Amino acid sequence: MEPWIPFQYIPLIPLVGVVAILLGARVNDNVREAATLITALMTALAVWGFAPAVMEGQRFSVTLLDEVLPGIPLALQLEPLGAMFAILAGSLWVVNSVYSIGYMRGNKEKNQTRFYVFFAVSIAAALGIAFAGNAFTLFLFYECLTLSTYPLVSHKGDEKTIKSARIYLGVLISTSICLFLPAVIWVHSVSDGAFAAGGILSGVLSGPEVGLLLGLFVFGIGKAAVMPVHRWLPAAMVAPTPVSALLHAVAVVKAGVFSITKVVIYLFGVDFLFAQSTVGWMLYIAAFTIIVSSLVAIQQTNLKRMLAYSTIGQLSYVVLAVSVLTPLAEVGATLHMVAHAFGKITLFFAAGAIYVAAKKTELYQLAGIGRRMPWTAAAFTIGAISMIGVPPTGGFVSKWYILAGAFQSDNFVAIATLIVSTGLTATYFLPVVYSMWFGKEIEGPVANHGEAPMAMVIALTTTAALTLLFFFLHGPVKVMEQQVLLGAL
Amino acid sequence: MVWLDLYHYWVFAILLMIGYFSVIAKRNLVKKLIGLSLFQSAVFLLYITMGKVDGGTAPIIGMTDKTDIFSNPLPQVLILTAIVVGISTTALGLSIVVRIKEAYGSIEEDVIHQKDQVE
Amino acid sequence: MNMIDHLPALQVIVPLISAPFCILMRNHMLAWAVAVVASGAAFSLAILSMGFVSDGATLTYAMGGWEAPYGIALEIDAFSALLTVIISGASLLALLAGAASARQQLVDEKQPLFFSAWLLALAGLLGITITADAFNIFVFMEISSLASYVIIAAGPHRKALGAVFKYLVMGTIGATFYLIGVGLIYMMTGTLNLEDIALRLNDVSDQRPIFVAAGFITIGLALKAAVFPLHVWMPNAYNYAPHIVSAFIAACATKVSLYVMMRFDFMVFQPNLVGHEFQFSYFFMPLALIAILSGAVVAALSRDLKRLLAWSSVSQIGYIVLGASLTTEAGLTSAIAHMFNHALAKGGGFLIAMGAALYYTTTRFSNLAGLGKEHPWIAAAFVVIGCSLIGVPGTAGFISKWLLVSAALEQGALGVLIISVVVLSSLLAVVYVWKVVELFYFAPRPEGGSSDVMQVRKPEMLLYMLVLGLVAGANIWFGIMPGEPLALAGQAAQALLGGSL
Amino acid sequence: MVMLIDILATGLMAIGAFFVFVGGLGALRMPDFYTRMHAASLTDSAGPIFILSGLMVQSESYLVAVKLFAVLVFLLITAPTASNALASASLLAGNKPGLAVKRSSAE
Amino acid sequence: MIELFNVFLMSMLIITALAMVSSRHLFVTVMLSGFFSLLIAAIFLLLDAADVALTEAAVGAGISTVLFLGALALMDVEETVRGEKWIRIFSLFVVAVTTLALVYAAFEQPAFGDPNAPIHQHVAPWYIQHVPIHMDIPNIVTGILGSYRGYDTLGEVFVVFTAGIGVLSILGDPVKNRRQRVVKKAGLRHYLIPRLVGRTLIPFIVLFGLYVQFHGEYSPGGGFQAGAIIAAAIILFAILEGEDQALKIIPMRGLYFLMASGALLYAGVGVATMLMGGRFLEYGVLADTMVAGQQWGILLIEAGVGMTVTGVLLTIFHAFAARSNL
Repeated sequence: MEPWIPFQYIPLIPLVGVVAILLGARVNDNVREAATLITALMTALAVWGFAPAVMEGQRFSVTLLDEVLPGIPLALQLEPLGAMFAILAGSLWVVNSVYSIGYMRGNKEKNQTRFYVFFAVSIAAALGIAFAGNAFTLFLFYECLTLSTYPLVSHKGDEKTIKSARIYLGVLISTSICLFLPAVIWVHSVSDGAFAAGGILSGVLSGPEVGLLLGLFVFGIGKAAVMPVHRWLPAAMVAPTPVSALLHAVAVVKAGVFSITKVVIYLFGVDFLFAQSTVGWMLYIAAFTIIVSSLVAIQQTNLKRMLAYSTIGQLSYVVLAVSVLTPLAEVGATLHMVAHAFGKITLFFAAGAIYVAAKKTELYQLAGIGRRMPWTAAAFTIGAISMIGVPPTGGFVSKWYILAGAFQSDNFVAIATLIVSTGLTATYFLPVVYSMWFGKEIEGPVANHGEAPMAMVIALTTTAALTLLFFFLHGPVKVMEQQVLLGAL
Repeated sequence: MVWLDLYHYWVFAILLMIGYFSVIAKRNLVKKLIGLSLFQSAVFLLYITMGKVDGGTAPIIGMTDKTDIFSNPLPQVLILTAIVVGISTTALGLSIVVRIKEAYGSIEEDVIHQKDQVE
Repeated sequence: MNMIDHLPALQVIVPLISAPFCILMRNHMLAWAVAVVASGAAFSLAILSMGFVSDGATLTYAMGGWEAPYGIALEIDAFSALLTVIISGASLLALLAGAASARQQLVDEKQPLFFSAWLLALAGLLGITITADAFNIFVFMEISSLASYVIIAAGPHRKALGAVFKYLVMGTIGATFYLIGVGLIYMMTGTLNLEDIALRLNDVSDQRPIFVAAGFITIGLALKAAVFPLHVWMPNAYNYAPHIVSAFIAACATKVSLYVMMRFDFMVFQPNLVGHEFQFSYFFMPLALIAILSGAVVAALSRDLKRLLAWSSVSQIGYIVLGASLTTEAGLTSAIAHMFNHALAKGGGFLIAMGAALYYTTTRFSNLAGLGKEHPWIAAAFVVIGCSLIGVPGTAGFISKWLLVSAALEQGALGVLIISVVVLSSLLAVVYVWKVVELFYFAPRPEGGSSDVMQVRKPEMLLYMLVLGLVAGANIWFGIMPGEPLALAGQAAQALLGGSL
Repeated sequence: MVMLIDILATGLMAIGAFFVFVGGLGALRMPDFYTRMHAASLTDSAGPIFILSGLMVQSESYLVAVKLFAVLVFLLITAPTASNALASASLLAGNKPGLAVKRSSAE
Repeated sequence: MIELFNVFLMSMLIITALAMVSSRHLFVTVMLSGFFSLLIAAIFLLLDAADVALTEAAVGAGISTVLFLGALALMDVEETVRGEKWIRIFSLFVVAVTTLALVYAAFEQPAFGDPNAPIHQHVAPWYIQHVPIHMDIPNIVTGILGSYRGYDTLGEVFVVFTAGIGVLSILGDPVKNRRQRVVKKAGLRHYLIPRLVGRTLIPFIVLFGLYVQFHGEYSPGGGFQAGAIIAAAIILFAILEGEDQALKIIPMRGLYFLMASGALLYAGVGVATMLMGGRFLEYGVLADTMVAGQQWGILLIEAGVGMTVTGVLLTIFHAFAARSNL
């Protein structure tokens, strides 16, 4: 595929889509949803268009406004990490919008136009994050993403929803203003803050400063849901399932871990951090988050809440991998970002499908549902084993790389954490899967229901398939990834 | 003797105190306005005093053929303006007080406050 | 000499002269038109002069052909140019947007008087900004104050009267304090022209009267600028004024006093008084910090949109004072930039209140619930402007916050305290802005909520919407490319610290 | 000659001052409103006549003398009018002359 | 000797001020304030400030007293409530702090009347020296007021103008208010002597006003004092003959025009000088010689001031009277 549009215009595609959606909504729903799908496809194609070029090691960068603030431009650049995140978001958006059409119709939700519009806007913001060329730009789009997802989370608009949405916004905004913003300003005050291979802060900062700045970033980027700033994620469970999918797989939390990775690799520089003594705590925080969140997940009785806590844990895999600070681990981090995206979106699609078809949300209700909804259950199973990290799924690949990286530096904390958490993950996923297939069915709100609407089934089977495929063809991702590190190390 | 040379200055200070006090402390709106004008006239006194020259006359050439030492005309000019400003402020304040009286039936700040609390 | 040389004079004279014409208009629409035209002319003049001074030049004008210090000199530099743009712009936009609101709140036959007073207030503020003569500042301060008492007192609610009386008393005290200070300075230097004072101060034998004068002038102006804890007159005055007036006054009035204060202190006192800059910052920094927090807290607690905005002004003024109290170039730049950005945000906020009141008569939260469903555009504009008040990136408010924080970073340990206060207050801002956003979008319309109490004429509404969109757009535009105001602010800061007028 | 004029002027002014003083005393000591007012009116009728004429005698130019005379005339027209207005106002307000009341009560 | 007299007046001043503040009866307070203005005017005269004295007498003792009386006619003249203790203590504290600041400033100020004080060295001498050269009029104060600081005076005129329209818009149009209320007793119908005397005096007062107006360049006086005096004459007429008569002579619309045109005349002179190639208010260009131009300019603007002041004071008076039973 060839680039057919300059990359800095890609974030504009969804915004154009917004106009199309609004106009379409005036005609009728089909036109509107057609507009959504087309926009999503265009975006996906546009980002895929850059994959080959980037794989050959090309970099693109452009400055939109050369002086937003004195000496601080609004700059975009396209480098492998970002390209990968963009591709992830863009392509999952397609699947997700197919799914959400089914979900929204199946559930007869209100304000569907608003939903599609803000969905497109948040995708645009996510792309902005992916292409951000310096810390300031990153922060700008980060906040845009937060704000544009608020209407999605508070979609239902009833008392409970608004409360949870308040938590969502409160945590994200306050962390970003209190920690992320000072960190960004700090970076810009000591350097030009532009992302560059190998990092720019080596030699500028030293000793405890580095640890402090890193801390500001890790906790300031609340979207990465590192404990204790994870509260917003379970709260956001009130949102409709496509939104949860967006949050967990497509854009939001991915944006969080992506930003952290980007900051570590392009601002600090891996080897610089590796040399520092004051950054080890990051590893322990990640490990702690993984273990605790898995333990919490075990106690959950609500499907989506369980998934939410599992996400928290899985994200911390990425942070853990990043903080292992070895090339292989970095590769693993990125692979895990993708693998988890596929797996988790499948799981959420399945959950949503079950809700739409059977109106079931609690774990015990799922017993024996596999006989009524075989496709969904199958997809769920695949997603689950990918979470646990069993071949032949994507989860295995990424965990493998992370472990390898950990061994590279004999980082036994990381290794132990991985092994233990794998066990825990199995403990909370396998029983569900088991009861789905072999459990004795119990009466739910909807008597003798069948599969979910076609659109949803298509979507979730696709993602499940992707999860499997990723085990075999993770090559491209790895290629891109490695040259990032060649650049970086 | 510094203290007596500054007699006018002390008078200014005392007048200022009196006016200022009644502006802040009095609860009666008319009293406040009176205090305000007192406050301002004290300042007028300050300016005019500093313009006086020993043995000088009013700065009008040839009114008296005795001397050509004139007191400083500039402060007088400023105070002419200031007096006008003062009366304008007073008039405006009074008109507001009249309206307040009609709206609340009282010109005592505390009473007005109570009536605002009631609604 | 051609008209361009007369620019500084015209800036003040045009609105001043058109005020008397206003009261001769028998028809209220005509009076409104006169006011609009005058403000428009003032605005274009301001833009014009901004073009002249944007390269650091200064426009000077000797009134009556008498050179300073014997005559009164006018002066436009970067700082005053920025202020004139803010003032005249606020006036123009408020007038354009407020046609309907004025009809709603004011009796027709009083409108000529009202608009003439409006123009006088405008002229007064411009006069303060442009003149370079200490006493002339007082005169125009009084014009603007008296005129603003008048237009605020035009508010329909009887509480407006009490608020105005308080404003009048405190304002007069402030002005008289200023007069005392000027008197003491004049006593020691014998001149009234600011430059001349600055020149002659340092060979004054005894500095004590000058210190006291500095005190009186600073306190007096702080009173007029509603700097905490001298802000008690402001919230009610803004709250009970007619909406159109709140939109105008809240955007610019207090900033002008701050402008005079900074100008006086940085150009006259700090170069000449030993250690005065420390007194200045140690005096104002704590006040500013308290103001920032307390204002935000009260705003977060209030149950009325205009009241909320008024209290948020208290804390926003705190930001400006805080920036100034750093007495560094970065700090001053942030303060001056915030003057501009806050004018955008706060003026816009009161425009929203105006529009809401058009439909729901009052701005109490109980009435405004669910506004977003019936008037989506107004609600959307509020979201934008609210973000600017919070300081979300991409809006004008963010720029000045960024500048302020990076200015505070230079201060080391003290800076951390400042930053934490700023951050905390931003969170409070999130609280009070989001309270309103949720109210607009998620709260149900109250049954029988007095909807459409007055029939709104189409063109007026169209005008209002256009202006609102313009302001909201400006909040974003200057958040993304704040070039011009930032450049002016930077120059102004340099000029202030350069110590030359 | 000059000496004579000075003596005359001083004498006249002294008399005027005396009247003013007496008027003030009366205004304080007299029993009721009307009598007090009568005393007070003395201060601005008899007093000015003597004082101003004293000044006139002393004034060096005729212009000044004429001006002083004009002032005197104005005073003599306005002051009694004012007293009259005041008295009749208080009478209208129902304020009976005190001495008259006493006498009527005595009989 | 004069010093002693000065001190005596000052002490009287302070006593009066104290009495004003402490008296609970507002009527007494207002009367005392009139007396206070007279005293301070006398002091100004002793301090060589003839113009200021004249103005203070006309404004403080005359106009403002009338205004206060007009307002009091609507109110209960007893000051009933006494502020709480803490307020009084607080205000005492504030006042004390202010005073301490002033005392601190006092030391080593130039002594009273010291000819070597800085203010007598720098700008003022230039004025005294140049007024004869530039505009050749005896009254230096008028020269500065009208020309050197003419911009201030312009501002002053507009302050007065603002007050006028302010009172109008706050209290409403007198004519309408009168129509709403029952017609009050018109003037002092049954006071024969005052009316007679008043009528005879009014022309003289107006005459004196005109004298002060146009003689302002030669002796104390000028537009503002003249305006106050003429307004006082018409107010006197209104009191004698009743509002309606006065409004018949100069109707509200006329007052509007008077206010506006006065201000416009002043500003118009400035614009004219601009158009004739000078700066704003640079009268020199009005005539062929500098001096003549300056004199013309000052004459015109003084006329403008007089018109506006008369108009505004009358408007304010009517506005109050229409509400009260004056």
